[in-house]
Amino acid sequence: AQELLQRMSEKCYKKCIVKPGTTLDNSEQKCIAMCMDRYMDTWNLVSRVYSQRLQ
Amino acid sequence: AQELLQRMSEKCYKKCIVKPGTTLDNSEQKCIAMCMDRYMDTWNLVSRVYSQRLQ
Amino acid sequence: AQELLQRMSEKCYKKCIVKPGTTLDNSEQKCIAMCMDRYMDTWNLVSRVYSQRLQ
Amino acid sequence: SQKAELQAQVHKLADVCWEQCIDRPRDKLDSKTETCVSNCVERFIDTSLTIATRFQKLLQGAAANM
Amino acid sequence: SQKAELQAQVHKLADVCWEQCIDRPRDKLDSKTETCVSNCVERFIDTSLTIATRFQKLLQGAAANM
Amino acid sequence: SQKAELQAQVHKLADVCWEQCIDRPRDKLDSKTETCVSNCVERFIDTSLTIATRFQKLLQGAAANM
Repeated sequence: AQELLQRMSEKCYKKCIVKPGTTLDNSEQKCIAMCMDRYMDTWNLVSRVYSQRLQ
Repeated sequence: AQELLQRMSEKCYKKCIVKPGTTLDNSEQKCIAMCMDRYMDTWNLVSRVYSQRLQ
Repeated sequence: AQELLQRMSEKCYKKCIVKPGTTLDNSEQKCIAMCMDRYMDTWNLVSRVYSQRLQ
Repeated sequence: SQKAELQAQVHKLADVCWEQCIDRPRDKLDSKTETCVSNCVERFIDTSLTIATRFQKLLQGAAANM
Repeated sequence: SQKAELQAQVHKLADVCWEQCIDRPRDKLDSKTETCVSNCVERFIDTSLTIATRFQKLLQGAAANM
Repeated sequence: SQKAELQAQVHKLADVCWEQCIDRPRDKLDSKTETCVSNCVERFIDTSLTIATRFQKLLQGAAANM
């Protein structure tokens, strides 16, 4: 899962932290949580569609 | 050639499939064929210029 | 340092050579030198902040 | 290993389809986005197969001309 | 090795923060840019930790439901 | 191996010069695009050499100050 965590961190940092401040503010934290959930949804869907196609 | 095929697939998908539909339509197929030919032209030219420069 | 040199070359080529000509002109050479110095400043600063955070 | 290669391919596809289909993350993956991701995976595979087949033909053509 | 991993992480962070903070290279790294790079590194680490912690919780929740 | 390294460099250069010179693929690589690709490779190598040389000098300067 290391690779997945690294990719999510980079993608969600880029989506959510437009101008880095001295802390992660509330809206950034919410954005990161939502981004992570959607990235995992996407990853799982990709994995499912790809596996079906391979069969 | 595996690396070349993978890079061409990604580059040409991004160039040719702007909004993915339920099939590859005709214009997308033509775009992929042309994109692939141009990518290989580019790769061969790069390879030639690079080799000459190294000598 | 090989990895650092490669990354700087790519970043600074992209920043400084907008339209590649038959030679590196004066302003491109200055841009590359400046870009390289700033990239190394950035790298050193990142390295310092990251190390402090890890402790 | 083959498993590692499949994983790498899923990571690459998730990356490409995330960039293409998700503009701003929302409360859930709505059906429009799901369709986009699903089509993205299918068309990416089609693109790879088209390219691999055409590449094979080019190699055979080159061999025939030798 | 662990040293190689740290180096790789510094390269990745330098890449991300360079793209985010340096628009046009100047005579020196001015204080505004230094602050941006420094915050970029700190917030990137915060983001990674937030994601790793949340991921851990999801795994535990999934395990509890088995 | 050295051959693998050369191949990797050609892949990287093809990637950079493709992004810089080919906007929309056409029927053939026209002469303007060929010139762009060729100059792109040459100037990229110049950039790498400039940076490697300058880096070497900085290291020597740092060593001299120790």
